[in-house]
Amino acid sequence: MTRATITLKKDSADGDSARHVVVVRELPLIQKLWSDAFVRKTVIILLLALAWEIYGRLLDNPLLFPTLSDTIAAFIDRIGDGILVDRAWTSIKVLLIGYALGIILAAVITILAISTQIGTDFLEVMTAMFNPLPAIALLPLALIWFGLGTTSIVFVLLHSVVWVVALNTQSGFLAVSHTLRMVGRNYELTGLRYVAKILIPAAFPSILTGLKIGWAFAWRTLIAAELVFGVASGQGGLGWFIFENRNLLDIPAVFAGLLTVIIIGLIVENLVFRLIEKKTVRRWGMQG
Amino acid sequence: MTRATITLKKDSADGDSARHVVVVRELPLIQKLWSDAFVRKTVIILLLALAWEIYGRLLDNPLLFPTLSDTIAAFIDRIGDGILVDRAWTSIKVLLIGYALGIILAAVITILAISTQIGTDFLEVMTAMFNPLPAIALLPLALIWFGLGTTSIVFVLLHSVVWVVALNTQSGFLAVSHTLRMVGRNYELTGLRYVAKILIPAAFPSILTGLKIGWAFAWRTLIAAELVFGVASGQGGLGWFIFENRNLLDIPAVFAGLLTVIIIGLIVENLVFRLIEKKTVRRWGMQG
Amino acid sequence: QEKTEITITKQPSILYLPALVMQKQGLIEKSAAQDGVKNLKVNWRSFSSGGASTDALLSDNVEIVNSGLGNLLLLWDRTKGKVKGITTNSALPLELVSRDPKIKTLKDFGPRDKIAVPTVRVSTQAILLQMAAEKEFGKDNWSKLDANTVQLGHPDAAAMLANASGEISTHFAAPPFSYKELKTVPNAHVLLRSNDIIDGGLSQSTLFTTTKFAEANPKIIKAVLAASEEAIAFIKAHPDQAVDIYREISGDQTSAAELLDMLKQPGMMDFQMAPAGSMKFAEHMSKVGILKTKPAKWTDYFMPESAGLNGS
Amino acid sequence: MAYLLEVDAVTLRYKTPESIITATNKVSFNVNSGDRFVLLGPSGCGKSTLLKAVGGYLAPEEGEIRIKGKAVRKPGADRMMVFQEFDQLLPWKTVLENVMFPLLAARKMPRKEAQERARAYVEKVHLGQFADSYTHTLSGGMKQRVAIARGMSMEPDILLMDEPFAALDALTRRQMQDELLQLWEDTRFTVMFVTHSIAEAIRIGNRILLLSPHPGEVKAEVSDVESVADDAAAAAELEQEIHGLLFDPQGAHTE
Amino acid sequence: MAYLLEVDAVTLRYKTPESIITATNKVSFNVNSGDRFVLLGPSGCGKSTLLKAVGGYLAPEEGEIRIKGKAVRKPGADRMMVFQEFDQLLPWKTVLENVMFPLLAARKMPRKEAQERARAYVEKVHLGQFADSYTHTLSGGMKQRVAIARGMSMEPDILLMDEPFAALDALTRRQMQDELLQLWEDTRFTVMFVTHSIAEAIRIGNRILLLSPHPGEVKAEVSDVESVADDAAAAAELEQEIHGLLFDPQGAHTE
Ligand SMILES: Nc1ncnc2c1ncn2[C@@H]1O[C@H](COP(=O)(O)OP(=O)(O)OP(=O)(O)O)[C@@H](O)[C@H]1O
Ligand SMILES: Nc1ncnc2c1ncn2[C@@H]1O[C@H](COP(=O)(O)OP(=O)(O)OP(=O)(O)O)[C@@H](O)[C@H]1O
Ligand SMILES: [Mg+2]
Ligand SMILES: [Mg+2]
Repeated sequence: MTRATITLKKDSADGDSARHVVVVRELPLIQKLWSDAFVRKTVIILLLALAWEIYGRLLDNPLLFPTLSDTIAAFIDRIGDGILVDRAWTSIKVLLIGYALGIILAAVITILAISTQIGTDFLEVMTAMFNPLPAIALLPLALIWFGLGTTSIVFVLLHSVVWVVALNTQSGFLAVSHTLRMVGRNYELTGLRYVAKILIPAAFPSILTGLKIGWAFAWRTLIAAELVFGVASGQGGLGWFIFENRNLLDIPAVFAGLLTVIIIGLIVENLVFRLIEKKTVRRWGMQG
Repeated sequence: MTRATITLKKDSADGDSARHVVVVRELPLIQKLWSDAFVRKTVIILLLALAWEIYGRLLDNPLLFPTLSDTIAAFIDRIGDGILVDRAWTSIKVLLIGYALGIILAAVITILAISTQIGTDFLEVMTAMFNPLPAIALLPLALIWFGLGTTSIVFVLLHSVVWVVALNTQSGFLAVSHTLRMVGRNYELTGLRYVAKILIPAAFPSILTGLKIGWAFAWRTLIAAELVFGVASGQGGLGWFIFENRNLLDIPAVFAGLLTVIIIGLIVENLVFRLIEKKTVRRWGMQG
Repeated sequence: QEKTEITITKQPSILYLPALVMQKQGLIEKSAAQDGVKNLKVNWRSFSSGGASTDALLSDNVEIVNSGLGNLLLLWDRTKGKVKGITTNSALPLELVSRDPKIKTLKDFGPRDKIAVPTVRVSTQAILLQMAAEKEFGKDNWSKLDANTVQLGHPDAAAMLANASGEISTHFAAPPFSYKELKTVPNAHVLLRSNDIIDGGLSQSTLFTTTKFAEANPKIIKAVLAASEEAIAFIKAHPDQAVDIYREISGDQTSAAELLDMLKQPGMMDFQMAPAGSMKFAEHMSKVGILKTKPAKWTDYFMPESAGLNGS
Repeated sequence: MAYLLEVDAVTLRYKTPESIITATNKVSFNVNSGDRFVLLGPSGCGKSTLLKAVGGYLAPEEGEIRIKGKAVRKPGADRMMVFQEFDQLLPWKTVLENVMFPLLAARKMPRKEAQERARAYVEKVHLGQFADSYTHTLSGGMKQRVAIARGMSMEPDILLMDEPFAALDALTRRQMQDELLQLWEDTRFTVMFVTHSIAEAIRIGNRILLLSPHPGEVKAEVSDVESVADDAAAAAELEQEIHGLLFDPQGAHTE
Repeated sequence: MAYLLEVDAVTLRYKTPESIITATNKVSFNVNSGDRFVLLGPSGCGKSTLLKAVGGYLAPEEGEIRIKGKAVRKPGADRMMVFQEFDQLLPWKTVLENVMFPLLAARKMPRKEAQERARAYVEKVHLGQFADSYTHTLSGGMKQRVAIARGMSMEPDILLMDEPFAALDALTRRQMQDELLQLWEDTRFTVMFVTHSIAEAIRIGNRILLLSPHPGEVKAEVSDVESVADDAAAAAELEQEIHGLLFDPQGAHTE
């Protein structure tokens, strides 16, 4: 017999009507809550808070490490009299300027690096040389060039943002697939348009990581820099607030300042970066 | 006519002999030199050095910003009496310990983050909270737990390395293509073997960037931390060397210390990281 | 043509109380106006450390620095006399506080007993300790206790001292830390005060500037001198009001009563313009090599305008 | 039930932030041990998705997939997968190392033995010359051949192949098909195979499952395909018939 | 000298740290304006490389490639390329946006017009339903169809297509071929086309270049292919003949 058997299947002929029946398996409430990242994170934060409180109490050394409750009391107190909000706002303003400029500068450097050979070498030499340098190395130059004002702090912030963002961006650019590069060049995209329309979106996960790290290091640097550049009467930022209260041995206030940094960090991570991630790399399927 | 024309081509029948004639176009010497990254980088470094010297002379404020020649004189001087080498070695030892531990911790955290949902949340919460915190915030805990000395510095170093490396590694892991993940799981690789054999090599460009940034920040932090944690006299590292000479207003020595940091940075970048890159991502075609 | 706007650095501590009074009451502006410099604007800028103030002076960002005496000496030496003092305005005692009952004199320090100083080797406290060691153990043994010193900022040192199991049992403290430690830490006792090491005490808060600025702005220098005098007089006459000014500007939440009590401690009202103990201090600094040139007399590193002070 | 693989009214869906996409709808079929089972259907009808579900990468929304009676929960080395994508090779390994990799990782054979076997399979796909090249220096078709060698060298119980020969020229394709059939003769494994070419389906398969367009549903099943293997005319006829079933509107029963 | 494209004794080599790989050796051919020129040859013989060199992505080691008499130096929108790889779509754009992208970027037409045109071509490749999907949610064949739509919608002077239909099922493939021919009827652009299927080459091309295996050399050229287009028997015969030329040892002249 040289005849194959063909069997027609009719059993799913009920067609469209059946197609859209989605069986949603109801999860128990706890599991449902747990599957929400927000809830899980809140639980983690609460556990950390609890650990702080307990450790603080056990340690019983309020001059070194206050309990969370003391810290929160100081926090509420300082929020109440407006000082903490004021200081945080002063810091955030400077931070945003430095961060923005850092990103712009990083963009310029990276674009040079990606488009010319000498630019690549320049970026590599500069990051290798300057990235490990502590801010202290820049202070004299900052003082000479920009004096004691915000500009100097911005300059130092630049230093902490620019190399990180540039390195991550460059490594992202380098990892863009050959095919996508060829596609971009096929459409005669060159220079900035090529970078903006092909490289940046294709390297977006790396860039985002660079931005996150740059943000964190901008904070660290800002708080350290505020000490060096001092303040004119009553206008310091969070760094100065922390320093001042340390000097006054008002340790709960010091930790209230640090708590403010933590809270801002959580807000920025979970609102800003998370949102960007959701709208971009997640949506584009570029992140598992 | 329903006949297509077929023309056989014989003109390349000289075959193998011709195949391997490679016409190497000789470049003029200058261009040949210029095409060597090492030469180009040396030129960049020399230009930067020249700029330093000229600016230093113009500025004529040796207590703030010495000339390169003064700095080099101090450098040679301090190399000669062995102090600088000693201090650099002390720093490097601590640095390597902190860096290595930071990487290990980052690995552990990232592996947890990649393998469990709660781990991911934990990493995200922790980086958002702790990464922006200045080292000053860790100081009390370091003092309590480890007292004054190397251990505390290592602890602070950890803090500056771990989040950076973890963030870059995680973003690298997340960007590993679905297909490669499926391949790995097909071979029943799980847990650590999966991470080691699939995720790490596939995410290597990102990891390398993380390691580079982590290295740079470890230096920055080390130098700052040595100031804070001080030393029992006479045994400090480079940070201490810089701080001490700053206190003594011996500014050329301060810059000699910074120059040492720069030189180490250049060496590590161009020998260690470059070599790793060449042996891995370049070779594997994972970097343009 | 005198400057119409100057910036003076300050540090947030009770040691610098006269400066706070000058700032609050506009004393420099007032004196300058009397001398014919109308509308002088004085900015006060806080710095976290003497080093930062020094950089600010060197980069022409501030005109006058209010910092420790040691800082002045160092800068005078390194600039080969281009920076000089205007006046000092406090000579409060620094105290070596220990909570270890076994330690009663310098002789009782074993190799494992750590002494916290703000900066090893170069801070006022570290040098005073050397001078004390020289007195105690003989001329060649001035560095005997250096090995015991560890570097720790005052707040951290205070916190460590409060920690009964901590490795730091002794702190060379400045007010108000010494006062607080003595009040709160069990067994805390004073081993040594700066006045024991240098008879007549040692000046702390010192105002200094570049000779270039001083030559161009003699009236401002005079105004600073006059304002210092007035501020010190005010503090002595109205300690309660001075304390209020301190609390307001520094933000210190310590009660006024407690601060007043602190000022009642021995030596705590030694606000004075005459440099005290500076030559002894300078001699030691040059002996151990921190200063490269040795001043012959205290007026070497103070402005001619200040020569009339009864310094030492 | 002696079925090796049972696919039982399986519905597969993808959830994206924008919508839910049904890839296959209530698909059922059974595969016997030793079958060469071909999935045939238009582009986008869910063949790859179905293969991935059998591979254990995707959980059915409804229905169940069982192997030897046990529900499939996760991927395993008993089901070697050759993916459709070109990026399934490990770029940090050479051609030979890529083929050796699963032998070492999942079959845990000694290095020497793995190397020998890998080399034999690399030769089979005509890439002996490129054994030590990194994969980014290969052409598209060469990459797919490495993946084929990797899958076959494991000599698994079930081989799942997703359009493995699509990037190959006619001759190479023919040779690879022969290699596959030869291997099957030798070891009698079970193979599930996705292809777009009806001729290839007839050449390779003993059973063919025809799927309807998006979302994929079973349209018909052809069995005893090997009976036409040696008869070119019968094969051509079957090809026509299948073509009609798949693509002629009246042949489709759901539209 | 009215040739649109001249490929003149072109040798293409890849340099890797380990070795130098010759992809094609002294390949010469000419393409007239309006030609449908097909490259046919075994896997790894350098077809993609040749296409990339014409696209301007790769400089010849020897010889020269000229378009309208001018040497090719860099890529350009006059030569639209459809790549072999699945990752040629921009993942951050939807299907429609992907097709619109070159229209906006290189042809600089108004947004509205680009959108209309893009939608028409998306419909042509049967992806209207998925116009607003991101590309990672598409099957392999669907991705390739988007790339085809993108290339065709540009209606370029020269269309370079690297195995565009390899991932498509028989029917879809046929439909896409028809679309391509229809477009060619309408606009008479020039197309250079890589395929593995001899039948497809005969169906699509008017001229076929046969390449020998690695490193690729010109083995023969077939012209007037369209003369067999309407004659199934003649086409089958030609297919046989080409098959023989390409794959039978005695047909190859270098081995
Ligand atoms: N990751 C994904 N997310 C969302 N939808 C997807 C995903 N992968 C595939 N789909 C959808 O599922 C359907 C089936 O896709 P699948 O890849 O299984 O098709 P296929 O039969 O293999 O097609 P082809 O022959 O073109 O490869 C398609 O409509 C596709 O859009
Ligand atoms: N990036 C590269 N680096 C080094 N060698 C390469 C590279 N790309 C291709 N090759 C080599 O060049 C030769 C020709 O490759 P090419 O991709 O042009 O082949 P092809 O004819 O398109 O094959 P296929 O039909 O399999 O796609 C192959 O031997 C391949 O190994
Ligand atoms: Mg598929
Ligand atoms: Mg190809």
